[in-house]
Amino acid sequence: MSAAAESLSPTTGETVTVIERRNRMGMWLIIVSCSTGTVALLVAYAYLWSLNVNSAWAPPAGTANWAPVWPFWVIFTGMFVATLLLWRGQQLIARGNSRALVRDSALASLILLLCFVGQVVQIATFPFGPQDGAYASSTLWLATANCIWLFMALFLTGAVMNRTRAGRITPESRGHARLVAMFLTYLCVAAFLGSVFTTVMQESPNTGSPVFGTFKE
Amino acid sequence: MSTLDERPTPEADEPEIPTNRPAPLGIVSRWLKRPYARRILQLTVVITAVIIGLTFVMVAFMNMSGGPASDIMNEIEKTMFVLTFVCAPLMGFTLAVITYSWWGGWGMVPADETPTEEGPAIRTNGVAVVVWVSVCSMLAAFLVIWGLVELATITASSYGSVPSNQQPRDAKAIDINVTGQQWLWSFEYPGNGRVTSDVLVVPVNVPLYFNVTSLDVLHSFWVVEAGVKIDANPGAITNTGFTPNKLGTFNIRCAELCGLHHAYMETKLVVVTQQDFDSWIREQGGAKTS
Amino acid sequence: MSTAVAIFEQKHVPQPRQVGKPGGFLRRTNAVTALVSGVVLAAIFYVATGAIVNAVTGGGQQDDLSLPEGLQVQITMMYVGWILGFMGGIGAFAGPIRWFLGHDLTYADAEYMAGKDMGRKKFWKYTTDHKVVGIQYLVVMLVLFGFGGLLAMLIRTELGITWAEVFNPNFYNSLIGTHGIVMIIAMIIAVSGPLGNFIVPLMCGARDMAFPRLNALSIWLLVAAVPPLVSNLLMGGIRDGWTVYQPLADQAPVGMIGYQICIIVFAFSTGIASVNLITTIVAMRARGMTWSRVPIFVYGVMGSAIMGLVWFPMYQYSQILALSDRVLQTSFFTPATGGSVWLYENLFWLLGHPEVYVIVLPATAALLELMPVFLRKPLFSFKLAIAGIFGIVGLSAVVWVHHMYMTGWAPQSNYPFMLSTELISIPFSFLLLVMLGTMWRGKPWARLPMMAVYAVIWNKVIGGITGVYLSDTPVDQYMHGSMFVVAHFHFMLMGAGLFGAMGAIAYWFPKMTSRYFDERYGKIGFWIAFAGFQVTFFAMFVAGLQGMPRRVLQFDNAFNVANWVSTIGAYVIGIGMLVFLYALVISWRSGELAPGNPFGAHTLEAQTETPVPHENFPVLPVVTSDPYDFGVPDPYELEDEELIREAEGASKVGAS
Amino acid sequence: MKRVLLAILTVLIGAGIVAATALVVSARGAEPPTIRATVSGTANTPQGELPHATLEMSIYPNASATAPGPDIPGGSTAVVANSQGWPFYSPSTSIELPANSLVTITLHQYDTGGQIYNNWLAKVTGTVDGKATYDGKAKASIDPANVAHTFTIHQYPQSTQPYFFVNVPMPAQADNAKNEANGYPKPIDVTFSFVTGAPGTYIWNCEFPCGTGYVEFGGPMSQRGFMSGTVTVV
Repeated sequence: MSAAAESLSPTTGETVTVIERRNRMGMWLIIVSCSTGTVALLVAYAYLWSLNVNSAWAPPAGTANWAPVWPFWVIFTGMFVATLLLWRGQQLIARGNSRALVRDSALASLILLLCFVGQVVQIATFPFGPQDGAYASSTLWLATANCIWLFMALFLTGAVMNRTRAGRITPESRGHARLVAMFLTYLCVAAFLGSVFTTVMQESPNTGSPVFGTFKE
Repeated sequence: MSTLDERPTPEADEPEIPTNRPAPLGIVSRWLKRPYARRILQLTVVITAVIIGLTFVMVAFMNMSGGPASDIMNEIEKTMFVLTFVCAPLMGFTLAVITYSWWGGWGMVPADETPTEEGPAIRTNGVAVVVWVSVCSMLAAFLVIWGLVELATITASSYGSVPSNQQPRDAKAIDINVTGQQWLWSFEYPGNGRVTSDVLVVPVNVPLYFNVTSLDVLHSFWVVEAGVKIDANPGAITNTGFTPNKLGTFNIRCAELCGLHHAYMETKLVVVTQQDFDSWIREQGGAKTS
Repeated sequence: MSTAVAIFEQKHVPQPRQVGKPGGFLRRTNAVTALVSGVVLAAIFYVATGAIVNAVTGGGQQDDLSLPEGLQVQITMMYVGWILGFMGGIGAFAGPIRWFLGHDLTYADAEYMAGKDMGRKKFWKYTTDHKVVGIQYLVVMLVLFGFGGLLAMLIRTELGITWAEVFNPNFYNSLIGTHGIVMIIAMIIAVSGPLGNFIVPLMCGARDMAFPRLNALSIWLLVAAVPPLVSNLLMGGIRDGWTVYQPLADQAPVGMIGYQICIIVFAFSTGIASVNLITTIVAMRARGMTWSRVPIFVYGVMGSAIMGLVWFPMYQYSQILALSDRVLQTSFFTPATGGSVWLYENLFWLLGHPEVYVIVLPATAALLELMPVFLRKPLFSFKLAIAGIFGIVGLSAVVWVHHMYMTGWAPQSNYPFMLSTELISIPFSFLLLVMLGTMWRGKPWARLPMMAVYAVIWNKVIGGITGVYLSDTPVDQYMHGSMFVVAHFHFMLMGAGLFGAMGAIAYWFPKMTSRYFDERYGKIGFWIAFAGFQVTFFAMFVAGLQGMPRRVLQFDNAFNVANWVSTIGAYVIGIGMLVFLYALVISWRSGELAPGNPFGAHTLEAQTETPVPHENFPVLPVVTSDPYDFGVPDPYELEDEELIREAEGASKVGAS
Repeated sequence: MKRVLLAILTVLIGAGIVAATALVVSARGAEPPTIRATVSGTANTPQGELPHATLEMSIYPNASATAPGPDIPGGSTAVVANSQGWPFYSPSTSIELPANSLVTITLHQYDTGGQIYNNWLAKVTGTVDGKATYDGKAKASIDPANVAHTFTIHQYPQSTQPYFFVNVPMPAQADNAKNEANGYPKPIDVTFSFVTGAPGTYIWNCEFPCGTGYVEFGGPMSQRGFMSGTVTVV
């Protein structure tokens, strides 16, 4: 029961394991909350796809072509790799190898930076504008949300690198690296679902939607 | 309490046991002897009666503007009675208990003193919990079943016997296209040469079938005395219907906030005889009901 | 008590490098700097965006009808600037930056941020102490209630003057919307904010919340979110109900942006607060406080925190998408270009309904908490109460469509959702039984909190029965969108939520302010408000039954009488609330000083002294029993046993 | 005793705040000045000999030197900010008509237009013999694809006053119509007559989407003083 054995939190004096358990729980709750938001976006996409209101799901004939799907998958892959790196890094630091975590998180940040740039480019080069129908809107927002997540992820992985170098993340207290890895994992799931939706749901199944403001005969 | 049941039951041949043994229903009768029990039961009865009486007042208010004007409205009012009758005893008991306690039936410590004696340490009471929970569950179950049946009934009379395919109940039904827009209702009679009108004129005792849509924002097509309401959604067509069973003029209101003149988005339902309807259609330049 | 960590030991814990003076950047920030930087940044963003818009559109676009789009962007950015500036100015970004740089908090930093020995100043700073945050929430809540109440009075004035339009219809439409959302926000924080933050950690026997800095963040996000909402009235208003149904909301002037920004930010605030509460409750309870010894109020707050955490993002994203419809011309909710109004309604009500329970649960649980104290009786059937709370939390996720019975979204779905909606009355009946059972044969102590219990049960019964009507689709086909609905949810949210909150605040007031709540004026105000409440909303029931739709400012003469009565009642409520407010103020300033445990409660918060010391408990407590061990053996039970013994004696006699 | 007074004072202050806000707000939102139809002689109508009232109004596409925009007392910031280019009925939108008489309204229409959402509203409804005169030609309806505005009086939710519905569509100016000295094209003169019943309050608005925002029903369409107003029959 003597607290001296384990390293203590400088602010509250509790043992680090206690604090880390608490932080992990907080992170889980945050992930739950964030995933509701992701679900909201996916529901919007699928619902509008299934309804095809006023036959205006697809971009209008003039601009009508779907966004190429490969960028979504490339970006997802990048995020996936970055996440794996971070997990490995915090496994290695558990074995006392701090430099490994610095290296891995640096690498992860680099990849995420590329993903971020790629995401921006993708949004800028969509073959349609935001006003071109429901598909355009939903896809745009799936991408934009991912863009914002990537920005946050960049901050987090950068912080992990920085803190490990500054010796704030040590083999004894490495909870923060793990928290970041958890959050990145969630982002991967979100990005994956987004990519799946944009890939499999393009032509709307509903072709007989009523024309706005008129009655069927 | 359960110990009561563990009493050794005497053999048949042994002499009768002295009278100080509690009667078979000892628990209940002794419970009823408690000073507060009868009071609360009496209160319950009174309050329940009052609540049931109130239902008639409520329905009277609903009929103030000339309803019920359709089969559906009759169903709705019947349902209100049923719901109230079912819930009233429960409400009556609850209100009885709080009234009794608030009135100091169990005594009361003035605000400026501090309570001296402790109350009875009743942690729980198996009987009460079981009874209460099962009663409430059965009430809820009954409400659900009644509601589902009623819903099926009114759906049948608004959409036709098969709710899912939302077709008019029979060929006789008059098709009416209802268009809501800021801040007007307009009614088109496709079966009668596309006559269009700002008031809804219909023949009595003929089933009506409405296709409702909106040209801009959400509206809600509410035929008050007919108890029919359905949103007018832009970009979608919703359906409802009813059979007017009363001659006269009734209210149509918009029940969904739709902007500046929402409060003024009202018109009339005029229920007339078949002949009057036909002549009205004719003077609107439409064909006779086909 | 070997694990108890006494404060002084911590000086010996190895500390990170102290960067600058304790507190660092936060030494220089407070509410004033936040306000200034918020306003400045808002102005900068507004002007800059204006310039950019002109540059992009060649400036020549000021031809009337296309101007608003430019204006939309400008106003949006202005609000974004306000939020960023305000949060920056209060010091919210200092934490993340320090974390990024690896400058972790030292003990001295933490103590400074917790406002140790800072006096009144700490209430105006980014203070992490849960007691300070609780007080801040209390004040914000009172301000919101004041504003919402003012709007309510205006609404009733318009409806009471039946022979003319007092206000412009546009303003009236904005009025009802703003009243609605301001009151909803106020009610959401009414109990979970002040009491959840101040009392719950004490009840758990913790030194502070699990994440003190997130705690400060949640309150200051709320403070930042409110001005945009209020400002909508100066920018053409939101002209839509509090539900701001699309696409009508798209027609409203730029004021709508204020609403949307407010909700987006407020959702963050709520989510953060919920994470904090849940973690605190799960992970920071005192030794020996098993789940069967956790006070019921803590369960209630936890239940509402769970619902808020899981469902609020739905509402938040509905507003994000609506904002993008407005500013970026996307089409999520605009049918002509492929959007769907039903999508909005679903996203909205996915939070919209659980939020009702987010409001009602903590208030109810608070009353359950104080009933044993004022009746000197154990809580009746503790387990049933927990079952009720979590039953509600569970079912709340699957009832939202009962707000959409009449939208024609999916007529078939009315069947299952009517089922789920009427099932949710069962867990509510659990809580009702717990209340009645606790009241049963108890000798009530006639103080204000106990009066609130009676008032709330009364209102809940009426709200409950009318709720049964509305949950029944056929009847709802008549009631939906009528004044009947308005009266019903006021009975639930105000009758159960607000009056419950008044009781709860009166109960914990001594702990929070170390002064008794003025019993006399408190009761006068409370009962006046209660009487007015009954008059107002019973009259409103009548108007609804007669067929008066909601959200109208002119109506048929048939509804005049009901509305006159309702308006008079509303003014009475106003008077009562003002008296109650007066009682609150005088008690806070010059009330009679209260001891640590004024009402003889057994919960932990009552065991530490008042005013609560900076570290809550000099030594962390250890719990050995549940907090409801009141009462003496039941005389009737004894009597029964007596009879039984006699009976058995008799039967023995007979047998021998 | 002191506390009683203070409590009462609190209530009074509260009441004062409410009253003050109500007064300010209601003053800011007041209707534009009322215009009255001038009664001149009598006229023969299907309902017999009735007093004959006339009223003259114009519809401008936007405010200008020759046609200053409507004066809305107060009017929220957003309105003032960008109402300069809004179309509006002139001189005002608060109309007062004599009861039980024949009312003839003449409108000078300067604005362009397009396709109306609801073709039925391109049909004249509720006027004497269901027609209106467009530049001298009596028509029962106009081309739905070429409507500028409509003048649509409709019901006020009052069961005690007579039902009242009048709809007159206004044909649009050609987009290339050349402006005259006053900066507007030659107006299209629309004249129509209807019979008012017992006194009552009604509202009217334009039903052609000529505003801002979603389906162009925001802005002027949702703003008293521009494309909607009140009709008081006295």
